[in-house]
Amino acid sequence: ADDLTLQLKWVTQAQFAGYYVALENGFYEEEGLNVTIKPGGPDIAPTQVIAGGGADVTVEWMPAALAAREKGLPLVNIAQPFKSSGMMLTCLKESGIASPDDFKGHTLGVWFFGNEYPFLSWMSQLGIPTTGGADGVEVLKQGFNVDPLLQKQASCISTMTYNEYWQVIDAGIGEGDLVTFKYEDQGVATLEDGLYVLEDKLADPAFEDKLVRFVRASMKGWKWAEENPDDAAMIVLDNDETGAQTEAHQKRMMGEIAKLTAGSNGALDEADYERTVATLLGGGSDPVISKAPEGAWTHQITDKALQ
Amino acid sequence: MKDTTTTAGTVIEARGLGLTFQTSDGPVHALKDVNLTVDKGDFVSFIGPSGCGKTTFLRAIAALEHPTEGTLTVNGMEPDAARQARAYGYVFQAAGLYPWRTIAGNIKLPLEIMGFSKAEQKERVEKVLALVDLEGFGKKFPWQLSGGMQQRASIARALAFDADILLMDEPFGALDEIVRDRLNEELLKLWARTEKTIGFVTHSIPEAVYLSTKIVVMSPRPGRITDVIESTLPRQRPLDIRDSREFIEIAHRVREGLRAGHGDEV
Amino acid sequence: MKDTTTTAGTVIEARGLGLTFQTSDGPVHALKDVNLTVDKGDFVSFIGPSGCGKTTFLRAIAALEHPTEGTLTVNGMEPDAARQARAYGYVFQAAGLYPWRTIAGNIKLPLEIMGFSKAEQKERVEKVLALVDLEGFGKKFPWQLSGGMQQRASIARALAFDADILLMDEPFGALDEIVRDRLNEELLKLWARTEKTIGFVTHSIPEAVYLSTKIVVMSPRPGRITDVIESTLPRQRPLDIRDSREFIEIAHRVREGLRAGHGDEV
Amino acid sequence: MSWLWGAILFWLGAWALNARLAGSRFAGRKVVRFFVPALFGVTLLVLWEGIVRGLGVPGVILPPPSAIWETITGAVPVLWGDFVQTIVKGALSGYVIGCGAAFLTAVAIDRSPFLQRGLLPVGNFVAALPIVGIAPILVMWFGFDWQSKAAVVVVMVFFPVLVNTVAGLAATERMQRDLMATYSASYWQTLFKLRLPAAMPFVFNGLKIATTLALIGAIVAEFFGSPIRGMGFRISTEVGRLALDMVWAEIAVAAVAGSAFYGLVAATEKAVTFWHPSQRGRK
Amino acid sequence: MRSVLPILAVLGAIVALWYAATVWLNSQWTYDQAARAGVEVSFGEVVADTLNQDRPVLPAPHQVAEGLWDGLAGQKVTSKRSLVYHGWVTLSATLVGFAIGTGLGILLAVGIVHNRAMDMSVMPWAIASQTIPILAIAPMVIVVFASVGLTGLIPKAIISAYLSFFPVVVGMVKGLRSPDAMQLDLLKTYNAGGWDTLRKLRLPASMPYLFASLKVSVAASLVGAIVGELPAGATSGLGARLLSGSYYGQTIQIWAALFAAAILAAGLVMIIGGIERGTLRRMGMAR
Ligand SMILES: Nc1ncnc2c1ncn2[C@@H]1O[C@H](COP(=O)(O)OP(=O)(O)OP(=O)(O)O)[C@@H](O)[C@H]1O
Ligand SMILES: Nc1ncnc2c1ncn2[C@@H]1O[C@H](COP(=O)(O)OP(=O)(O)OP(=O)(O)O)[C@@H](O)[C@H]1O
Ligand SMILES: Cc1ncc(C[n+]2csc(CCO)c2C)c(N)n1
Ligand SMILES: [Mg+2]
Ligand SMILES: [Mg+2]
Repeated sequence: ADDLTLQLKWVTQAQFAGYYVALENGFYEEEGLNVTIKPGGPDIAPTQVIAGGGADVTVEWMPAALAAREKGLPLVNIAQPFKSSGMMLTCLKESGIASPDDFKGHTLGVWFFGNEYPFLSWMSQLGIPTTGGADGVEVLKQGFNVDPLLQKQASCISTMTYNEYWQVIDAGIGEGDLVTFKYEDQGVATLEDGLYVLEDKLADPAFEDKLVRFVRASMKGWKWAEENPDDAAMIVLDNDETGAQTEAHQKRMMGEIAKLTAGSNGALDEADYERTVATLLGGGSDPVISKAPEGAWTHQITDKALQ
Repeated sequence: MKDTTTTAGTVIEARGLGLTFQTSDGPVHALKDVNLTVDKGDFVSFIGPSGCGKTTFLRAIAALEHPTEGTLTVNGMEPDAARQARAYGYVFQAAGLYPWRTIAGNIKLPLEIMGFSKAEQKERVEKVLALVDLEGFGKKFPWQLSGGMQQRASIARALAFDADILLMDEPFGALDEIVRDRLNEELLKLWARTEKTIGFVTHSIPEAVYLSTKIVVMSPRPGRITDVIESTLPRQRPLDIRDSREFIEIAHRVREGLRAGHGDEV
Repeated sequence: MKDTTTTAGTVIEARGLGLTFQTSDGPVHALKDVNLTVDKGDFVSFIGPSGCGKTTFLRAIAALEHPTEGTLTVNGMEPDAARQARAYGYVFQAAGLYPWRTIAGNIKLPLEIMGFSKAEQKERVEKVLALVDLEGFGKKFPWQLSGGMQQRASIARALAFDADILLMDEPFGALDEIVRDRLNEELLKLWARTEKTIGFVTHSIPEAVYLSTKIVVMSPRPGRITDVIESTLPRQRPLDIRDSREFIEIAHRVREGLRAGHGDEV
Repeated sequence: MSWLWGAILFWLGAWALNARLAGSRFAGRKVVRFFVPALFGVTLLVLWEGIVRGLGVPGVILPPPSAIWETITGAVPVLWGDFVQTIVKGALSGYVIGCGAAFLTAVAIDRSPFLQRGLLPVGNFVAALPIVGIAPILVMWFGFDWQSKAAVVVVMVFFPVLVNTVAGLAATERMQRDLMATYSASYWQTLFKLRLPAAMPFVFNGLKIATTLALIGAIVAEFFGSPIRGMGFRISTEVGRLALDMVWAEIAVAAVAGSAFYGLVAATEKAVTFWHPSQRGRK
Repeated sequence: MRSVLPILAVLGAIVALWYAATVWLNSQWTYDQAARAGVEVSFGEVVADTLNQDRPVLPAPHQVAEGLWDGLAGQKVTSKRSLVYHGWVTLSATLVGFAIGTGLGILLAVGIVHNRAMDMSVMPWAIASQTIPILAIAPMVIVVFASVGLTGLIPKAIISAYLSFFPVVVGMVKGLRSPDAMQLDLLKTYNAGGWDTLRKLRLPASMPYLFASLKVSVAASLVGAIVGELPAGATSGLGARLLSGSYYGQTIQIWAALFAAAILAAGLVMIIGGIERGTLRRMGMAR
């Protein structure tokens, strides 16, 4: 069997259920692949791992991948299992924020480490400076969890529909006490959780073939996960080496993830790509990318895989 | 001997004193059944073979060791209490200067602790430095001085404040004859002037005889007192008293006592 | 005097030797224009007031200090080279035992370094412990010994290996007369038996006269040699030689020399 | 490849020169004392540059020193702002508080045998809490700004200073203590005139180790939540953006600041413990 | 066991303070929740609530103890939820790193004391190396090691060694230089070489310094191992527990892992303290 290493963007959780399902259900094996899945974490930049040769394929968000491409690391999107974005800003109702116009003067929690691009683009489209003061917003680098909101250190924090939002709910704050702004609804959604490889390796037919089989098996995994969310969640749980994940949380997460993967067969939708690029280019004074990238995606793999 | 009754002037009083060190390979009996009375204004010399317990006895008087048997009182109280009353000036067998203080700083140390004024500290330091011939060395650090100079500095340190009881453990061991003679004279003068009680360990028989009103001869392990010789010499002692008949007789008696003690062991 | 030509038997040779310490408050001239020749088998005593440079001179011979002027040769070579040939046994003014080694361990130290066999180490330790009357104290740690016992241990350490040149800095300072006499005799025996060359610092005039073939009298700051007295006493010296006329004469000359030197300073 | 060989040759040459210089009689001179470590450092940089260029290591893995230098000169205001936020506000204040607290605790523990037996083990325990665990908690307690970073630094420097001070306070010789006993010196007098001076060589050990810990603590604590300035923030953000030249620029600033900080403490040590054999022997 | 009583007394005081702090820090949340629900709470209810929250700002001692007990004894030791399992993962990296770091530190210190060139050139850079925030370069280190095929324990141990060698260098340089002039002169008169001087004088004299350093450095090793676990995929080890607990805001899990780590560190420090006492006693230095 051919060896292949996949670097995840984050820790083992239902966000990556498709890959674990493909692994556990033998979909990879059927394709003659021996896949190693490396969990990520707050300290792991998937782009760097792939640059250092630590992985063949990585799960990454498109803004980070395009930024890396501009920095000279030629990443190419070969597949896009996630159709929609799950990112949103979650605010406490009591802070008085009802619409994006109310952000001024508040403190907002944002993930950095390459995840800040969508937020920065959005703010620049809103024309709100992120340098603090009465006319701008104060930005906090948000840590690993939702504490800043619970402790009221921030009026709003970044959350994913499938993860942090539910942690806020679990903490005991009712949905009615919260106001959420989905990036999808604000028209600033960017593509999340695509599969990326290094451009030069695509030219190698053997590697290309491996990727084709990998994407095929992975998408099979995803579709299986969509149909059997609870079983998929349990598979994820079995693969969590930290022993920190809980069943309830993973099952609920799988349910939400299924909504995001629903519209995708794995192939990148060019319109989504263009919208992402446009959002990123509109980054105002300090845009995430300075010009529209070329060759940042390909249907070369999905065309073959999905036949 | 007058060590059976305690007079009002008694300063140090040992009765059946014993001291045993516990070491990993068994107990060491350093002192055994020591009886001694020292009166106010006495100058007592301790003489005896190396390792016989002189230092240990001096340390016990200064409450640095605690007897395991018998009783020991200083000024009628426990040595600990006497120490708290700051009754002692002690010159250790090794100089023991603090390396982070200059010579003057070392001499100042007890003065600071006892709360002398700055001006008086300065004055006293000057005085005792001159007394031990170390003028001009006040600003040096201990390691810049020769062995004998360090020892003199440590004597100066003990003399700088006026303790009622001076305990000196071989203070002049590393000094040449001439400096030694001079310091002997100075010490006698100081003693005559201040009526201090002095306990003095030495290995020099002439020195012991020249200085003391009472010479305690000790024998080794377990350290016992074999002889206590009351000197019949007058309190005023010119250096040439050392050629007197009386002096030579006393010295002879001390030497005999020592030799007898040594006989046990060597 | 024979210090103008170098004979084949010359062991130590100083010519115009000077040594200055640089300290933060100016230079200290410890030795100045020192000329001395010591022949093989000589027993040289150094005597002089405290701080006159005796220790410094001994240290220079052992290549522990480096002269700032003049020349110094040992066995015809630089002191450093002589040290590399392990020519020295040195007894320091303070005992300087390593606190983490027992007495036996301390004495063993040079033997280990010089690569003696285990069996021989043991044997020699026993022998020198007996020589200095410390049988049975091998397993104690230095702080469990009295001052004089520590000093004896450090003498034993220097005697344990057979250095050709023994340098001893006031080795018997803290010992009582009787032990001292005994060790003096032992030292003379050892010297007679082994033809060692010995440099010996002392403050005791009788000791210097009793032991030496050559007595070097020094005067203080800057340390100079004021007199070199060749002893006319025979090599065989019973203790009672100290009452002989010759002995007393030599002692007198030494005392005069010392007094003259002191005159400068005190 | 020629880059690589050039660098290696340079290294060999510099090492030989350094060995010669350090062994020479000029070794004590100020210039040499500065030149030798500097040359060593330059050698490291040349080796680095040579290896990166010679082996074609991608800039997103390890940028060459030349690129880092360019970034530094181009981003001075950003670096300065980060420096003030992290080192001046976070590290220094934490260092002062932490070392002070540890020192006082050591004295308190030493004063009472009861506390010594009770507090020291518990103190060891509390101080052994790993930074990655406490940082998030302290951020939660003290907020996002520099106060929480200072708190992390306090916890980090506490233990080394405590352990060393306790060891130092026990480092007096018997005779030195006996001398104080004969004066019937009070506890405080013995402390100030004997035990603290004698403890200084140990205390400074702790203080020196604490300098570097303070820096690490302040920077790392920013990984767990911070305002959008500070060296730790910049590093963690720029790694994610693959701007490794900026990351290394921050690291360079940290290294220079840390070395200067350490040097300052070492110079103070030299002045305070001039009498200790470890200082006396060396001019 | 004379020390049991004092320790218990101190612990008692800490626990009491801790409970007070728990009520104080967690009450805000209780009041907020009550306000959101629109109910009034009495002080007694507040206390009861603060001591049993799911996501407390500060968990109460009994909650931590429960978490700890569950992690230590409530699981099979091979289970991924067992703190014993994660503790062992971390401990093994710590010990290897500590061994490497201590060895390296002592070697460096010896080099620095014996070789002028090293003294002048290495020390400044050893210092500079410690100012590099390890957490920042740890991921790169892991990536670099992974690319040459080294994964698992060794990269973690190396990061742990990197943090632990420095206290040893600083302490040992001082300790190796602590013999006084006379002690050194004695060996000079024997013409002892550098090796003998090291073995017979410098090393024994440096023991008090060494042990003080070792205690600091073993704690640093543990921190290093934990830090090294984060970018290594944060899959197992106490670091991973801390992180995932932190990610999910499971304060109790964080504290349990934190205490497990601290118990480990305190245990290691105590072991070194025991060795220290034994060694010093053998060397006649114990008081
Ligand atoms: N390391 C040093 N630094 C500065 N001055 C020193 C140093 N060592 C010795 N001296 C000075 O050199 C002079 C000679 O000292 P040395 O130790 O040789 O005297 P000594 O004859 O052995 O005296 P003693 O009989 O008291 O031991 C003294 O004045 C002393 O202060
Ligand atoms: N701390 C100790 N532990 C064990 N034994 C000790 C201790 N201190 C002294 N001794 C032993 O007690 C005995 C008496 O020692 P002490 O120091 O009183 O002798 P000394 O008469 O002063 O001798 P010296 O003239 O040599 O100084 C010695 O045998 C010594 O080994
Ligand atoms: C320090 C830190 N950086 C980034 C993220 C964001 N992030 C990375 S992957 C992912 C998917 C959701 O679980 C999210 C939100 C975070 N949470 N913490
Ligand atoms: Mg004694
Ligand atoms: Mg001398």
